[in-house]
Amino acid sequence: MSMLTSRSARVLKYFEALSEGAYQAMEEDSRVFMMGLDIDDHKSIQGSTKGLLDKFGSERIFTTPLSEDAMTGVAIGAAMAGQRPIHVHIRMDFLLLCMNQLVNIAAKSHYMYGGTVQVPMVIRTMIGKSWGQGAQHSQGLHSLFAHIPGMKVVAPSNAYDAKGLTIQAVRDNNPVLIMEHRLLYGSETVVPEEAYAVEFGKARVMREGKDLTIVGVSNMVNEAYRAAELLAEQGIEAEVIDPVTISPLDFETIERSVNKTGRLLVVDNAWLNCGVSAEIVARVAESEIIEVKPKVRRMGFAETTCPTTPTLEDAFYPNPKTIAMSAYRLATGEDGWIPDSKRCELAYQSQFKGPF
Amino acid sequence: MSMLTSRSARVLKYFEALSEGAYQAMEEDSRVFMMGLDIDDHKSIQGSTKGLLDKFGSERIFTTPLSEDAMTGVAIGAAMAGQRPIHVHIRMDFLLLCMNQLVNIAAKSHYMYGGTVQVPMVIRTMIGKSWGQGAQHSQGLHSLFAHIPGMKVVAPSNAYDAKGLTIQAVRDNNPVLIMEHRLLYGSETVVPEEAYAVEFGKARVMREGKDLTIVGVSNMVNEAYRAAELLAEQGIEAEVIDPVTISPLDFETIERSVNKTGRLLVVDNAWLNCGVSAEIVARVAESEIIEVKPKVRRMGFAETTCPTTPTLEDAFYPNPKTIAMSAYRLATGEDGWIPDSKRCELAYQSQFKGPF
Amino acid sequence: MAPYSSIEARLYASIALTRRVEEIIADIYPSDKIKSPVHLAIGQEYIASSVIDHLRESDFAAGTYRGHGVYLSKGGDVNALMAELYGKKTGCAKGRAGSMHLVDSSKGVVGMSAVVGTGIPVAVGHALAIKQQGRDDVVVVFMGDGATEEGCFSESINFAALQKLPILFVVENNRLAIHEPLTKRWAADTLTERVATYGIPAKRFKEPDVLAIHAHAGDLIDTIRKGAGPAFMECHTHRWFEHVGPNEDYDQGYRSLEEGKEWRAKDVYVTLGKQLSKDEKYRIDKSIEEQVMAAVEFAENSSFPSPEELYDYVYAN
Amino acid sequence: MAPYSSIEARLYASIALTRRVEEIIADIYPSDKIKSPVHLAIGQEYIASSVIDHLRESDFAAGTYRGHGVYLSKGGDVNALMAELYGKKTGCAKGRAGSMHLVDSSKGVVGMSAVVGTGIPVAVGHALAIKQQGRDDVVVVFMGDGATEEGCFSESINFAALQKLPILFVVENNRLAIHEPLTKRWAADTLTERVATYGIPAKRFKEPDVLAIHAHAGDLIDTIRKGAGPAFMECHTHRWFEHVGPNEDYDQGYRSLEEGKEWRAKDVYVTLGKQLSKDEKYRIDKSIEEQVMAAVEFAENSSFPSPEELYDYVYAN
Ligand SMILES: Cc1ncc(C[n+]2csc(CCOP(=O)(O)OP(=O)(O)O)c2C)c(N)n1
Ligand SMILES: Cc1ncc(C[n+]2csc(CCOP(=O)(O)OP(=O)(O)O)c2C)c(N)n1
Ligand SMILES: [Mg+2]
Ligand SMILES: [Mg+2]
Repeated sequence: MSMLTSRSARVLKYFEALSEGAYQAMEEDSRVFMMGLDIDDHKSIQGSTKGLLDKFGSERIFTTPLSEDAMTGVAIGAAMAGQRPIHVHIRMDFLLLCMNQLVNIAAKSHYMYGGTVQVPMVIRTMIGKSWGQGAQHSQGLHSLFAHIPGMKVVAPSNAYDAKGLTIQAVRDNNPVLIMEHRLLYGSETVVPEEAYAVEFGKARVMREGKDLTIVGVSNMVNEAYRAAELLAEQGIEAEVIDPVTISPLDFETIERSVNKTGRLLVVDNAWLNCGVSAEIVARVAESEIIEVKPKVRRMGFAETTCPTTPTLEDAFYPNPKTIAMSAYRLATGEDGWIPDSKRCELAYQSQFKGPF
Repeated sequence: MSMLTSRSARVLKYFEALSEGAYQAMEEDSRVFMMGLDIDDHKSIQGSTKGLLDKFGSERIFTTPLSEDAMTGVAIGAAMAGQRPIHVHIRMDFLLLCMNQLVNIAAKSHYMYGGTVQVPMVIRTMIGKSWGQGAQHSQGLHSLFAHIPGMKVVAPSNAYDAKGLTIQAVRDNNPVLIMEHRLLYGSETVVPEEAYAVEFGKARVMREGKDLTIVGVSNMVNEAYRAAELLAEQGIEAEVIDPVTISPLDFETIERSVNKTGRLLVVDNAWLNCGVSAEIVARVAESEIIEVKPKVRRMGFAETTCPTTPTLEDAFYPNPKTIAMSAYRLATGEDGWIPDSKRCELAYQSQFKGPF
Repeated sequence: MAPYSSIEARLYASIALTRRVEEIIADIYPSDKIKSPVHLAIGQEYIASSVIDHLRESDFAAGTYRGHGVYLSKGGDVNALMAELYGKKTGCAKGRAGSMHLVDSSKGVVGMSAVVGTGIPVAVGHALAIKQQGRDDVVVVFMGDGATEEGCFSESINFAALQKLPILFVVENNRLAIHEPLTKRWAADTLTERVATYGIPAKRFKEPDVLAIHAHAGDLIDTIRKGAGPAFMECHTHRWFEHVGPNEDYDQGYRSLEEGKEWRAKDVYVTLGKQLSKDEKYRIDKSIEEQVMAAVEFAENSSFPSPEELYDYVYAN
Repeated sequence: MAPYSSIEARLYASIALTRRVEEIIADIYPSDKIKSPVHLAIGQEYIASSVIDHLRESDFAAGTYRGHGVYLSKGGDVNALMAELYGKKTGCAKGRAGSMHLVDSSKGVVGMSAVVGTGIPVAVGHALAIKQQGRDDVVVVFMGDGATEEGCFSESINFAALQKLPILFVVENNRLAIHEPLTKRWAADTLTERVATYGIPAKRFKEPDVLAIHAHAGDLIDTIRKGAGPAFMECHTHRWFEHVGPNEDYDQGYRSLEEGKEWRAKDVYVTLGKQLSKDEKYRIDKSIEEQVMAAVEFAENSSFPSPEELYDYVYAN
């Protein structure tokens, strides 16, 4: 599935792209600084903050006490006073400790203070996945933030977006939450060397197709892409859409696709109930452009807490096989096809190599 | 709209029903206790904890330090160790300080510990509304909790449910969040004297109608009811449904209604994006029973932070007038009708007097 | 107005301004013209006034939902305050904030929050920005005794002390959170001793000794400005009015009228006023009266935002 | 097994059990049979062992994601622990918890959390329940130095002290949070002094003086049991292994090998062992070896939950 256009194009891993994005954003603007637990140690958040300490020093790159709540307030205050913080959390689950600051202050200040205050901050977080992350190191909580006016939420599914969204998030004058995915850290795409921004509110059609639309959030778009390849072998052409940003959401691109295909499968990296998968389906239902009732389905985390043991964990997450089977059923109305598990296993390792 | 069946039936206000529910739950089970900021002062959370301190003493009814995060952990721990706490927060906005405990511990423990631990706790919270509550004292955040497996979320819209859901919540062996509404505190219904439980996962059809379905969450069901009365004068019969509990959600009752009316308006006491209004519409879209594409619409908080000044605040919330107009448009496809504002003002004071 | 003849006069002027603004708010309140809950600091004004007296415009002051005094002492516009309470377009937050979220960025008044404690780390963040920007400004953050019970208080002090940030923490300890006395919330009345363990200067004032508080705050702010890192002050005080609203409520039984009388007898507004020449006091009072009346008129005559403005300011450009 | 001849023997047995279990975990780990991240407490076991030695079955002990030692010292089932790490159905949480969320309610092992600090107030809640139920049981809650930086730590201490709850707070201060040293996180190394300001007994142990820690904990737990309210202990210690995983990592440069050597020289497992008769030590070691091997076998031979069980336990009936 390589989309490399030239041999000379430079390929970066997701974590390198994150780091390069921050590096260039910090070079570009001396008000930008980064803080967060463990960003300055030798593991450098799985490499995603590597090189920053050496380049920018400990005034601009520093770890913090284990105080997510106050440190978020500190980032907000610094942003109000003219700085541009990037606050890093190694797991999204830990954001639950600073919801008050994020929701009651960061998201509301510009409005609540009548436009006189801005909070240009970036929150970097990661969805954990791999064996045994369990209940408290695996949550995709983007829908909680997308529910709140004043917050922006973006979800890079590949290295190109990891860099471009980081740069755009830093330039944005609002609180922007970047949801990364642990399993993507090793994935690669072509990543331009210059500082570029990926626009918010613009979905990307990863693959065109006429039979059904699959929207995949975060890493799930890659799983969906793999499913689409398997479906193609069955003669089913899925259109695969990466929303790229959750809030703002480019609904028009989805609407146009569903209007064409008449079928929609949304695959989220999260629970379904009151999630962005519900939002997307609801907007399709409300659409005045889509006249015929489309067939729709949602997939995401099982409606359980995340277990550690692999036999349950495997059943907890959607994967190319279950996505393909659901899509097949949606497209054909039939249940018959079961793809070969072996060929599905490759899925999350398969890499989409831009450029976009 | 009185549905009083007998002159002798006893009428209670919502806040009295809350207090009586807690009183009876505490009488019934000595493990039940209540804690929360200011529950034991002379204002007694707008009367909703009145009489409890006198009856049960300060071991079972006590205020706490301003430490929402730890106090939630304390409630959880006490519940794990065999007690049945009711933790009271005068505003739902303050739950953002204890999301970590609620989501990462309360909701997950039974699962994460393989069924060996239970967390039978009740969280009582109130949506604030009335002039000038503003950005941080007005939020309806039920969708954030409904998103999380392991939590239950209920929303009494009247005194009868206020008592019955309180009693059921205390009896339930899971964390249950009760979302009350400040504007309902003075509303009255017939409330039986004995301890009774309102079942979770059972919606209530408040009014039958064939032209469209209106689902109203919390106080919004009352606003919707008033709208339905105005619509009836225009010859439009709206079926008004109170879901009563948000999670679990009785979708079947909604589905049946929408299948009949072909039109759905969901009115939430919250923002729309990734909210329960999206969930309800999404399930309608997924329904295999509903074959024709229904006309759907959602209303809720404006997608802004809540302002204090009345001219903006009025525009922030749905009200009987805007609900009636939306419903009219949905039912007739036309925009023409504007109900008399005077007659709509009464709306949130109008009282539905059970019995149910 | 002429410059003040003394520190006493300057402090009196600042305290009197808050006092009179809040008294007028209390008077107007029953008319329902003020469109948000008001938390009056009457009786407590001397703390904000005496500490903020040492600040310059580029310094920051952060208060709470009980923040009229912080806002006014730091130079916040009186008209914009009154208009904000009226919900008018000319308010300091264009009618979106009400009394609980006052702000005046041009004067260094940090936006206030109605979620207790929440403003503390945000103020620390302002101090971090000052340090990063290489300025010699300082931040003063005011908070109630209740706010110190929130975890973010400890977290904030630790971080500020760790990073030696230019910030002074001031606790207005009125011994009450709404109606709950300290004894039902604090294991021990040792807040100042606890904060001292972070290795920062920490001092308690049990009495409304305004000149001592003023002098001490001045010393601290001087050294903070020079890079010494944060400091802490705890001032015992008394809230004269009900927690929220325009009335006294000693009849509610949660505190004694005796205590109220004792504190009123020590009213700094009165005692300081007595130290001024009749003439100077008259001039100050008159000027304040004019300002306040003008602010009320300004608020009355301003217009409400129109409903179409609802969607302004959700996101910054 | 025969009863122990001395405190030393009993403590040695407890420490040795944790040590050997964790060494075996480290051995097995590279095989990928263990299906969750492991945080080893090797070198720190003496703290949990010596404090928990004073507890009875109806008391509670609460640990962290680094909780194998707390679990085992409190009598948690060895087989169920190993099976849990293997992700098996016979695990203490039926394979849903892994190493980070150990639990054994039947033995008073409070379920552990992987969100730092989170377990502290939950433990306090257990103490509240004990008080409400009129029992004379106690709770001991263990935490790292990093956990004390979370706001809920201060909030929890205050509430426990306010309500005089039967709980002992024990900080295993290994001077590290992952790879970050104390100096980058604490404004001052005065935790014990700070906690003392809440009016509760608070003491620091800078050395792994296991008998002194044991004796002091015994005294505290006695008085707590009698209703004296909470107490606090801070024990300096050293984490031998990497933060998470089965290896040493002194080569990573964030701490010195010197320090590691010093602490290894004071290894309580060794020093205590030397105080036992050869015979008793042999008996203890042998019995532990058998237990651990049996546990591994038990885990190996147990089956995984089947996918259909995924939906079990979301809600309690
Ligand atoms: C986090 C939070 N919890 C509870 C409340 C409700 N509340 C409003 S003011 C207040 C008391 C605060 O007391 P204190 O900090 O001493 O300030 P004071 O009102 O005495 O000035 C409480 C509990 C709130 N606004 N925010
Ligand atoms: C709230 C939270 N923040 C961050 C993390 C990531 N994290 C896991 S362990 C750890 C260090 C904890 O240090 P300490 O409390 O001293 O315990 P130790 O690991 O040294 O036993 C951190 C930061 C987490 N799990 N939870
Ligand atoms: Mg107070
Ligand atoms: Mg540590």
